[in-house]
Amino acid sequence: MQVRNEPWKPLIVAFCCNWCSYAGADLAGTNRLNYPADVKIIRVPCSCRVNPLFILRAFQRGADGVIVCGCHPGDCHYTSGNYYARRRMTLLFSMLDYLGIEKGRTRVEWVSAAEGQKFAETMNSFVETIVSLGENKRLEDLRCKTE
Amino acid sequence: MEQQNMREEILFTANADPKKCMKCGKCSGACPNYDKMEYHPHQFVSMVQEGNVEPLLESESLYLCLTCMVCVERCPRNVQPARFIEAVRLAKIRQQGENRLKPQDVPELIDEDTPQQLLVSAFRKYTK
Amino acid sequence: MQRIGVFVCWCGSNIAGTVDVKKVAQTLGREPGVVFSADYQYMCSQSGQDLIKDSIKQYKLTGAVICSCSPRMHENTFRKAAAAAGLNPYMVEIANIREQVSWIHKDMAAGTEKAIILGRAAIAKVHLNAPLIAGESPVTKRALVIGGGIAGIQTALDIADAGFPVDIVEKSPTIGGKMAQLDKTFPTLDCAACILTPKMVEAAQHENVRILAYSEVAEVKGFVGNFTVKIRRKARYVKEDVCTGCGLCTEKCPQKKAPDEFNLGLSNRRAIYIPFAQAVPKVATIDPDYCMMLKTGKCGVCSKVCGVKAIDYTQKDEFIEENYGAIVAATGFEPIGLDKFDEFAYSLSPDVVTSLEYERLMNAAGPTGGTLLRPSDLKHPHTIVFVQCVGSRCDEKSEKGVPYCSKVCCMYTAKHAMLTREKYPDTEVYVFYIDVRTPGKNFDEFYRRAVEQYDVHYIKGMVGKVVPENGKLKVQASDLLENRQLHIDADMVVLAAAIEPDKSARPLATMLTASMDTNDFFTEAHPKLRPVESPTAGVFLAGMCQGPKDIPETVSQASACAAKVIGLLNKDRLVGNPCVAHSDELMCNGCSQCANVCPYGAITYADKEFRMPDRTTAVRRVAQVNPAVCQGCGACTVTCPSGAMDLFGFSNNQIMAEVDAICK
Amino acid sequence: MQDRMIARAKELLENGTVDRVMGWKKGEFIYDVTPAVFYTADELEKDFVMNAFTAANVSKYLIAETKKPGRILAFLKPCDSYSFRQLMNEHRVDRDNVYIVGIPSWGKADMEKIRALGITGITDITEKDGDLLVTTVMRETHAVKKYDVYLEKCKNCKSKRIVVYDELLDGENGEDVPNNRFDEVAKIEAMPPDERFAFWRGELSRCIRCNACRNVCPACSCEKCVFDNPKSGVENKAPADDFEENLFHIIRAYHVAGRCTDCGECSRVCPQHIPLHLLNRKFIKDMNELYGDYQAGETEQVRHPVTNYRDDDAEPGIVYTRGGSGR
Repeated sequence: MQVRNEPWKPLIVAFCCNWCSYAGADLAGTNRLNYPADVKIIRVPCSCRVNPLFILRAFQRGADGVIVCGCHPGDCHYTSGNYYARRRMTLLFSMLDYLGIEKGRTRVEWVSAAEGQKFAETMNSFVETIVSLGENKRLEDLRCKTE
Repeated sequence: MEQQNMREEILFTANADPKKCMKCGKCSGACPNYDKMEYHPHQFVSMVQEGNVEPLLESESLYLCLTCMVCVERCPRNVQPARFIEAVRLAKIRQQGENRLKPQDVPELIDEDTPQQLLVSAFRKYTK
Repeated sequence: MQRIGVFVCWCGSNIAGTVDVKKVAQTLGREPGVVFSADYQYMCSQSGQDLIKDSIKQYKLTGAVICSCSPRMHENTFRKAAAAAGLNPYMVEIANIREQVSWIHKDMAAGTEKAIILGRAAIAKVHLNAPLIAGESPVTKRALVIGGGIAGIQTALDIADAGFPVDIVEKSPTIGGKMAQLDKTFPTLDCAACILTPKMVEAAQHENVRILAYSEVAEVKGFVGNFTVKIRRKARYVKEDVCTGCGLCTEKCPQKKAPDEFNLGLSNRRAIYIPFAQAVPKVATIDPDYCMMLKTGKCGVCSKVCGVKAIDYTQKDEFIEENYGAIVAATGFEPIGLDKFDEFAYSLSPDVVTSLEYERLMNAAGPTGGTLLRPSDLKHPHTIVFVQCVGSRCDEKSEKGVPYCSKVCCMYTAKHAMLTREKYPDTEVYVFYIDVRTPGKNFDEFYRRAVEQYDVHYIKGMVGKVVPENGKLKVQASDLLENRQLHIDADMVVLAAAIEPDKSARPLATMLTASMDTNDFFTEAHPKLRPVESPTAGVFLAGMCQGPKDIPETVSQASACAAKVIGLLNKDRLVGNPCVAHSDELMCNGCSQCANVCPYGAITYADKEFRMPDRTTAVRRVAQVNPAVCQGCGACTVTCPSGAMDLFGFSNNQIMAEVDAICK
Repeated sequence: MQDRMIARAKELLENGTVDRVMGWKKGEFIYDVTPAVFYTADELEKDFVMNAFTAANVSKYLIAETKKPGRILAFLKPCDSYSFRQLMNEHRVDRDNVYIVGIPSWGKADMEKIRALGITGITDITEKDGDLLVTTVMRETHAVKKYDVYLEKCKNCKSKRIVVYDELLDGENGEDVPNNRFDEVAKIEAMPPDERFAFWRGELSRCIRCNACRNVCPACSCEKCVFDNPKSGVENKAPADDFEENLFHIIRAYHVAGRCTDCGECSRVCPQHIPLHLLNRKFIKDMNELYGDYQAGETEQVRHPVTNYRDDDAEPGIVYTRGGSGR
């Protein structure tokens, strides 16, 4: 693990589907709704494009929280993508919980293109959760050769 | 008991959802004992939903329901009005807190035309 | 190694106000692979685009990163600019530093830092970008309309008028559908035949329309622009091109006991028949279930009387195969069966009829010649009870009816009530309703006229039971507003039976890989914005098969549907979205999981021969994506355990590189 | 049973139904058994074995075998048959190229557990009245309770039913078995998060990334594993950091979710005795609870819970809110 000189700041990766949530994030910007700069958005075509690998990779590379945003169930641009995402993420989150990783480091939120306010609020509350959880060490420490 | 609590109890006993009702009145349209009743099947559903159960508890309509289940059978929304009537009836009986029919009183009440089934349902209805 | 140019936009003060654009440009300029970086006031302006174009040429850029507003805003602008300078448009990535940075973060240092990180992520992605060329496929300029009701006819006519050939496949012997059976149409009360039959004739005579009546779709292959459809032409036992429709055979046929479908079994027809006088095509059809010649080999009267020798008892079903660019589903509806509603005595008394049967009883060409007579004793009914919502709006778990509102019943019941009162003022008409739903132009006014002008008794309540007794129908119902139970001795009871999608729709949807809801209505691509398209590209929807609707709505939807079809057929080639899935055949297991999740049916499987490490060959099943059908959602990529399935433009390693760049 | 199997295999070779046989081959010791293909009656007579240690699931080998010319005879135990059916559903095996003889399985023994009882030098194991009689080189006979020496996968056997076969060696099929296979998962779920974390840390830290779990798993039969694929972005033949193994085990469990028949081979072969089946069973338990009971390989159903959905599925947040102590 690298030595940090600066005080810890959370690093949050947000996967946003192109059609609803990314547009919702844009709307938050257009309405000048503030949320912390710790949130970095990655655009994906649909929430069903988010591979559990991406989420684990983010944690592996030092992310403290990962949030997946998609269209509301029933509103998916591709009709069923978010339904698949919902099952996949439910199972993945349950597994992470089972391994003893803190609840709340991962989240799924449905944000429509009209919900700029909800996007900003979601990010604010998510950052708050991550700050209260502190640095993400558990996933990295899960397999520790020294023990 | 307060009306609200009574409503909750009735809803619990009925184990049916009055909100599913679309107020079509088919239950009352089908009811064979409609004219005898002060409150009709659809009113039981609606009044329980609204929490207005006091008049129902005091009404003779409770005992005029034949439990023929035609309202349950006909209801397009599967609201099962008879369950509400039965639940109000049970609430009333519980409120009374005593049995209304004692076995020793029965021989006096029956004549030779009384069907056995009536005795069974009378016990079901009037005893605890 | 890519040669990447970074272009940082100020967006006036929109970005430059809270992001140090110079610092962003300088820092990103030092990233590996970046050979040029610049900042500019308005990158989307003409001079900004020129800067991009010139730099691409001057520095021989192989990729570009634009740090600017949302890609939803100007991605296309910058891609076009890149293409104009000879760079593949898909080598351009946008870092959104306006909506996601400058507009939400007030702190200059934090904003600048985030802008740099987002820029790095975009650079990391461009390093893995590959030029993409959108696939093209030709378009067969011919449309297939499945269903020859008013929806199908209108769609076909509109497409044909635009100059494209159209085939209408209709399963019954004539086109016209349910509308042909109607008497009058609300709210204007013009006669259905008067407005429909000219359209049927127009379809028959239109040079671009071919009517394949008495036919069914047997198989559908292909994809948008390139469907191949196998159509079963059922044996009529009459040569369609020879028969003149003179009708002599239908008069001479000795078998008079076949139920007349057009009159819903209220009258009988012969074994050889023409459904109704205005049928299109006006050709006789032999009903093999009733024809003595076909059943026993003894008769042959029709063949003897036919002047043009059109009868052919040896005819067999034939299959034709045709190519189409677009397919329209217009399979329509049917009323639900009422066998589960014993309380209304539908199966006990002939005087309890459905609304569609009532239409026939009112119709001048119907079984009673237009005089309203009740079926049991052919006497004039004096009291008629209409019951609405029979089977509509039922509980979702109900096995009797359907959960939705059938939408048309309120209006046609008002129509029936009104017409009955107008023709026979001595008739008492009761309508039992739960709610009267009349949204639509001049609809509520129409209903009010029934109540106010024609004195129809509208009673809020529902009929509980109907008992036939001594030639009367004893109707017991509730009147909720007066809080009483009504007992009416009626002569007829008319049931507004719920409508449901035609039974042929479900197998058709399977053939088309079009999706359906739990009620067997076709689902639209988007419930608000793409209401006449199926999620399956190239498949369009018109009329009741998509949901309950009346004639004006059906016709509007049909024309909208035709517009979409014309738009598709007008193209010579379909240019696809190049950001589609593709499968690496060397890694594919052929396990079908990707096809299971694909909402578009874009994935098929082929057996391919592979060389094995031991130099033998083995045949393996591998997935193949049809780029013309794939919409690029990526559901398959995550389902694929081996990672054989990947998405152009959003590949596994591209997204992973973005994650890495952000989390560095 | 071994003799009957050899006899039947010879008949089927003889009459041309098959041209080779998938089975288990004797090793140096009785517990040293490997899956193998036999081509002749002589080979069968000499090496074919069926005993308390023929636990290996042979269905995975049939992926490659059924692609070869000719027809192969496969003896499938109930748990093997579930895996085979799942592979059929995924079009990985060619059903026509394999003749399946279903064989009953009364459970397989774990050598380590027998050793732990202080018994060494085993020469034979027979079954008697529900117990096992273990004979050693010292000509001693030890009676041990079956349950004490069962492999984990047999201890929590879900079914003695063979779900796909051409014939049954015994002529009759077994039935599903009531089991407590999710108890251990529930026990871990009920731990406080810190304890759960400590448990898994202890287990996963032992991983030496030998890939035995991956190589034996019938569901892990990708043409090329995502972890070997340079294009996937997670290729790691040589792990860069400790996290890689966590990633590997989570993703491996995720990739087989909905397809894992719970055959238990992963835990059986793990040289470090990591209870990997508890990861797979966690997914199975979650899917059963959230999306309805589902057993991979049981039927011809090709859409499993992860490739399916309902409009009213639970939201992912349920993971953090649903009941259970320690949550």
